[in-house]
Amino acid sequence: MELDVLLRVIAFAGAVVVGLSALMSLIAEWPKKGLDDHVTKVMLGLLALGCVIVILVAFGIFPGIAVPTKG
Amino acid sequence: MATHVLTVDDATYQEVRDQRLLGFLLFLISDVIVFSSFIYGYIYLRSTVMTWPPPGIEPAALYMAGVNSIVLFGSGATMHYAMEFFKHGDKRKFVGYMIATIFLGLGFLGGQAFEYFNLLHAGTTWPSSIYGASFFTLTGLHGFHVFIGVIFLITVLIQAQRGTYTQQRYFGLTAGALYWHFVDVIWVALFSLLYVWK
Amino acid sequence: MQAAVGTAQVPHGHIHPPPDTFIKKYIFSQDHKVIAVQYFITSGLFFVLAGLLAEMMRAQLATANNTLLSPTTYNEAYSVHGSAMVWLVIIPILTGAFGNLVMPLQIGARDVAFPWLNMFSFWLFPPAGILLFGSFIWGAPEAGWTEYPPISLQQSFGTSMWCMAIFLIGVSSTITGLNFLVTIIKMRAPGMTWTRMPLFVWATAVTAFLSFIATANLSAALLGLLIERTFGVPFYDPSKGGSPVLWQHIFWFYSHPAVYIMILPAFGIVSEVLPTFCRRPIFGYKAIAYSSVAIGLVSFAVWAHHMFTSGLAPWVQLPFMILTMLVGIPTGVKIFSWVATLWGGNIRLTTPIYFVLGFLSTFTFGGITGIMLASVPADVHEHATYFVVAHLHYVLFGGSVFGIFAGLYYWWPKMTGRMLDESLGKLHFWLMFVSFNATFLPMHWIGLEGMPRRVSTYDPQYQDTNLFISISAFVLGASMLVFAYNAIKSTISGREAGQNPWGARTLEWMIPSPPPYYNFEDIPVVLSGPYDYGKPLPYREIKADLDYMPIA
Amino acid sequence: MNTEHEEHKLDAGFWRATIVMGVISALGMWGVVVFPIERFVPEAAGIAVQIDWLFKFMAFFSVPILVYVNGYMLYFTVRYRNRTGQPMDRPGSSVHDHKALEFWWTAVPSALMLVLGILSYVLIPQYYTARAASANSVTVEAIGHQFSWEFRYPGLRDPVPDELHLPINVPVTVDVTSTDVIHSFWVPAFRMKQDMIPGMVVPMTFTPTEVGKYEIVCTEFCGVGHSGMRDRYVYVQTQSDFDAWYAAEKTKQAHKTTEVTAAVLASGDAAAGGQLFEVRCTTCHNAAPFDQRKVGPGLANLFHDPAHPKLLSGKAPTPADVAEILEHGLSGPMGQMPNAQLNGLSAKDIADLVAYLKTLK
Repeated sequence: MELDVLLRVIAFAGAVVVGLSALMSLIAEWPKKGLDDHVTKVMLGLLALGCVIVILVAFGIFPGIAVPTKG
Repeated sequence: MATHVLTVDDATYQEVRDQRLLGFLLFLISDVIVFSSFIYGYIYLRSTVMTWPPPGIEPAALYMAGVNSIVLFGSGATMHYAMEFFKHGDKRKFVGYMIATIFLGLGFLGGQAFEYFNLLHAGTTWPSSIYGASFFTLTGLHGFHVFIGVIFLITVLIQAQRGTYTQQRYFGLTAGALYWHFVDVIWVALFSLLYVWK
Repeated sequence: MQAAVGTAQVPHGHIHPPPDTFIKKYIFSQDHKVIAVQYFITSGLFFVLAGLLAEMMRAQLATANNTLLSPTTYNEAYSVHGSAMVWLVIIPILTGAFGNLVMPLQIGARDVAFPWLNMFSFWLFPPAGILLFGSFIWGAPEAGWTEYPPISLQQSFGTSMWCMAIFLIGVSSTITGLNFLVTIIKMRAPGMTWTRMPLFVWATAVTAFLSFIATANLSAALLGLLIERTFGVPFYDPSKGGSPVLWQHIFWFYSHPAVYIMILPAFGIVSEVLPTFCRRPIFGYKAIAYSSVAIGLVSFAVWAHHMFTSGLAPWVQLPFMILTMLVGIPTGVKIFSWVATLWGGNIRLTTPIYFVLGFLSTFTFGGITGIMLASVPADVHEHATYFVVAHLHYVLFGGSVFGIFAGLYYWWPKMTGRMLDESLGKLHFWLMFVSFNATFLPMHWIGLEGMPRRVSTYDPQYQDTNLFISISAFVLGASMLVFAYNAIKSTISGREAGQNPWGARTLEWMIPSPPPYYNFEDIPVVLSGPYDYGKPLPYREIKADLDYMPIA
Repeated sequence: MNTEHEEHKLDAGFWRATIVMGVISALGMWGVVVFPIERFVPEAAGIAVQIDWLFKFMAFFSVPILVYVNGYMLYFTVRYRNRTGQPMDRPGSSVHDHKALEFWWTAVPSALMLVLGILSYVLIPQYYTARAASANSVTVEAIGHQFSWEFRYPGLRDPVPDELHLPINVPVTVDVTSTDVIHSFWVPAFRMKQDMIPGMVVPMTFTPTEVGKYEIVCTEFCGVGHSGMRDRYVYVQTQSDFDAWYAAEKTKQAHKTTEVTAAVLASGDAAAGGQLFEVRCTTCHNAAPFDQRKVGPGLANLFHDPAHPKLLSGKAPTPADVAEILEHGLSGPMGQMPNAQLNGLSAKDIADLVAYLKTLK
C-alpha cells in the first residue's frame, strides 16, 4: 500500500510539471498558422488533458479499477 | 536570377512538403480509425457483462499505469521542446531533448513490460477472458506504435546529425514529432478507458 | 504570375527521368498509367477466375438435389466468388485502375502525389489474390464473403489466409485512397476549382475518402478475427464471453461504405460518358457532385441495416432504416439528372452509351429493391434470401460492372491508342444485358417464395426457375468472350484512335493517346467547367517549371 | 467546330410519351394491387398480411418510377439520336439546370420515404418487442443446432426435435437462440425471420391464422449441413388438436420417474452440497452471477436473479425445477446439462446441491 501512496505522489508531481509545460507550450504555439502547427496545438491540448486526468486519479477523485500494485 | 531559381525551389519544396504533410496527417487519421474500432470493440464487449473485470480476473494496477502515463506524456513535452529548439537552431539542446524523448519512450515500454509481467503472473493472459483480450490488444497495439515511434525518432535524430535537415527544410522531423504526439494522445484515451473508467 | 503559376504545379513524381530498364518501366513502374494497366490485367484475371466459380455454382444449382459439387466445395466456391468479386475485381478496377488511369489526367497533373506508394499499394494486391485463391489448398473459407463468427472460427486454415488476403487489400486501398485524396486536394491544375472538376474526379475524391476511412476499420476487424483464430483470444466467440454481433457491427461499418466505394466511381464514369455522347452539358452538375458527397457521408451511418434480424432493439433499427432510405434520395437525383441529360441531346449511339443506358435501367431496379430491403419488416422476410442475392447483383453487376464496361469502351482508346470494334461492342452489350436480366430477375421471386441464399441444394419447387437462371448465367459468362476477342482484335489490328476520338472536352482528351510519360508537355490553366459543348475549349496552356532540388 | 445550339421545347411528342407511360404505370400499379401473393406463399399469420401489404405499397410506388425512368430514357435516346447525315459535333440543348424540376424530384421521393419509414416503424414492435401476454398465449423456445431445430414447451421436460406445433389464433412468442453457431429461424408463411445467435435470446411474436403445415428454413449459413436445414415444419393446429398433441408429448415423456421427492429435497444439507459443488460442478459452472458463464451459466442467486432466464415453465425456477434438471439433465439455450447418472449423483446429492444453491446470493 505504501508503494501505491508513493506512486500517487510521483504521478501527481510529474503530472503538474508536464501539464504546465504542455500548457505553456500551447500558449507559445497559439499564434502559429501552419497546418502542422494547428495539429500540434490540438495534441498539446490533449496532452494537458491527460495530465489533468492523472492528477484526478492521483487524488483518488477518479477511483478507477484500483488494485494494489505488486512487485 | 539565382535568387529567382532559389525562390522557385523553395516554393517547390513547400509544394511537396504540403502534399507530404497532408498525406501524413491522413495516415494518422486512418490509424486513429484502427484504434477506435478496437476501442469500440472493447466498450461493446464490456457492455455485455455486469461486472468488469469479470470475476476471478486480476486487472492491471492503476497507479503504476498513472506513473507510466506521465513518463509518456513527459516524452511528448520534451519532443515538443526538441522541435522548438531545432526551429530556433539550438542544435545542442535539440539533441539533448531528442535523446530524453527516446529514453522516456523506452522507459514507458519498460513500464508496460513490467505491468504485463505482473498480469501474466497473476494469470491474466491474452486469451484468458474478454478483459485480457481487450486490454492486451489495445495496450499491445499502442505499445507497438510506441516502439515504431522510438525507431522513427532514432532515425530522425541520426538524419539530423548527418545534417539532412536545414532550418527551412525539416519535414522528416515534423513527421516524427507529429507521430510521437499522436502516440501520446492515443494513450490519453486508452488510459482513461482501460484504467480510469470504473 | 509566372513563378506563382509555374510553381503552383510541381511535376512531383516525374522529377526523375523516365525509367530506362524494362523492370522499372513495366513491373515496378511508378507511372500511374502503367499501374492502371497493371490493375486492369490483374483484376481482369481475377474476374475470370471468380466468374468461373460463379458458373460452377450455377452448374450445381441447375437441378434441385444436384451432387455435382460437394456442399463444402460449393460453400468455398460462393465464399471466394463473393470475396474476390468485391475485393479483387470491382474495388481495384474502379479505384486502382480507373482512378489511376483517368483522375490524374483529368485534373491536369503529371502523376499522383506519391508515385512510390502507388506502386507499393498495387504490389500488395497480387499477393492478396494469390492468398485468397491459394486458400483452396487448405480448404477455402465457407461462410460467405462476410465470414460471420462463430462459424468462421470453426473453419480450416484457409479462413486465416482469407483474413490475411483481405487485410492486404485493406492496407492497399487505404494507401490508394490517401494517395488519391492528397492528389485531388493538392495537385489540380491552376484554375481548376472544385466546381470545375470533372464529375469522375468528384466521385473518385469521395471514394478515396471512404476507402481510407472505412478500410482502416476493416483491417482492425480482420486483425481481430485472425488473432482469435490463431491465439483463441475471445472477441467474437460467445462460449468465451465474446460477441458474434460485434463482428457484424465492425465488419458492416466498413462493408457498407464499401458498397459505395464500388458504385460511386461507376456514377462518375456515367457522368463522363453521357455528356460526351449527348453533345450537351450534363444536367445538374452540382446536384450530381454534391449528391456523391451526401451518399459518402450517409454511408457511414447505415451499416446496421444488414443486421435487422440480428436482434437489435427497434429504437436502434429506426435511425438506420430512415438513413438507409435517405441514401435513395441523392441516388435518385443522380438518375433523374442523367435521364434529363439525354433530353435534347445530339446522341451518338456508341458502345459506351449503350452500357450507360443499360446501367441506368438495371441500377434503377437495384436501387428500388434496395429501398424494399431497407424497410425493416419487409427485410425480416427478405433478409438472407435469393431476393438479396438478386438485389446485390443488380447493383454490383448491373451497376458497377456495366459502369466498368462503359468506362472501358470509353477510355480504351486513350489507354491503348486504338479503337475497339463498335459492332462487337454492341453485340457484347446485348448479350450481356439480356442474359444479365434473365439471370437475376427471377431470383427476386424465388427469394420471396422462400429460397434461402448460400444453399447448394434446394426445394424441388424452385427447380425450373433455377435451371433457367443457370442457362442464362452461362450465356452471361459467354458474353465476356466477345469482349475478350474484341480487346485482342483491337490490340493487334485496332484502328488508330488519335487524340480525341469521341470529341470529349475533359483534359485527358487534350493529349495524345496513349498519353506520353509526362502526360502534359505544359500544365494547362483551366478557365471553366468541362461540359459546355458548343463553347470553345476552356483551357489555356502555360509552361510548367521543372526546376527541382532534393527534398529532406 | 460547330457551335450553334439546337434548343428544344417540351412538344406534343413528349407529352404523348408521358401519357403512354402514365397508362402503362397505371396498369402496372393495378397489377400490383390485385396480385395474389398468398396464392404463392400462404399468409399464415396476422403479421404476414401486414408485411405483404407493406411490400405491395412499396411495389406500387416503384412501378411508376421504373416506367418513367426507363420510358423517358428510351424515348429521349430514340428521339434525340444522331440520325445519319446529321453533323456529329452539333451541340445539343445547352440547358444544364432547372431549379423547380430538381426541387420536385428531390421533394417527392423524400416524402415517399418518410411515409414508408413511418409505415415500417409502426409494424416493428408488433412482432419484435411485444411478448404474447394473453391468458391462453403460448411461449416456445426455439433452439438451433448444427443441423436441426429443437423446441421447448412450458411444462414439457424434453425438447421436441424439428417439429413446431402451434395452436391457431393464439398469440405465440418464440424465443430464438442457438447452442453452436448463428442460425436463422425463418417461416416464409409467417413472413417471420430471426437470427439464432448463441448467447442471445431474442423474442419473436405473431399469431398463426391458418391451419396447415409450413416449412421452417435456416437462412444463415451454419456449416456444411446448412442446405439440409429445410423440410422441417410448423404445424398450425386447432386448439383441440394442439392440446391433444401436447398431452401425447407429455405422456411420452412421463416414463421418467422422479426419485427426488419433496421429502428428500427438504433433507438437503447445504455444507455437503458446497463440497460436492466444488468437485462436480465447478468444471462447468461458476458460483457467480448468471452472465459469468464457463460452459454453463453462473449459478449464484439462481432463485432470485431477474436476469436469469426462466427455465422450463417460463416461471422463476423453484427448487423442484432445479432438482428435476439435476436429475434428468437439460438441453437448453446454454447447452447440454448431463443427467444424474452421467454426473453420478444420488438423490441425496441432488438435495444437498439444491440446498447449497439456495444459500448462494
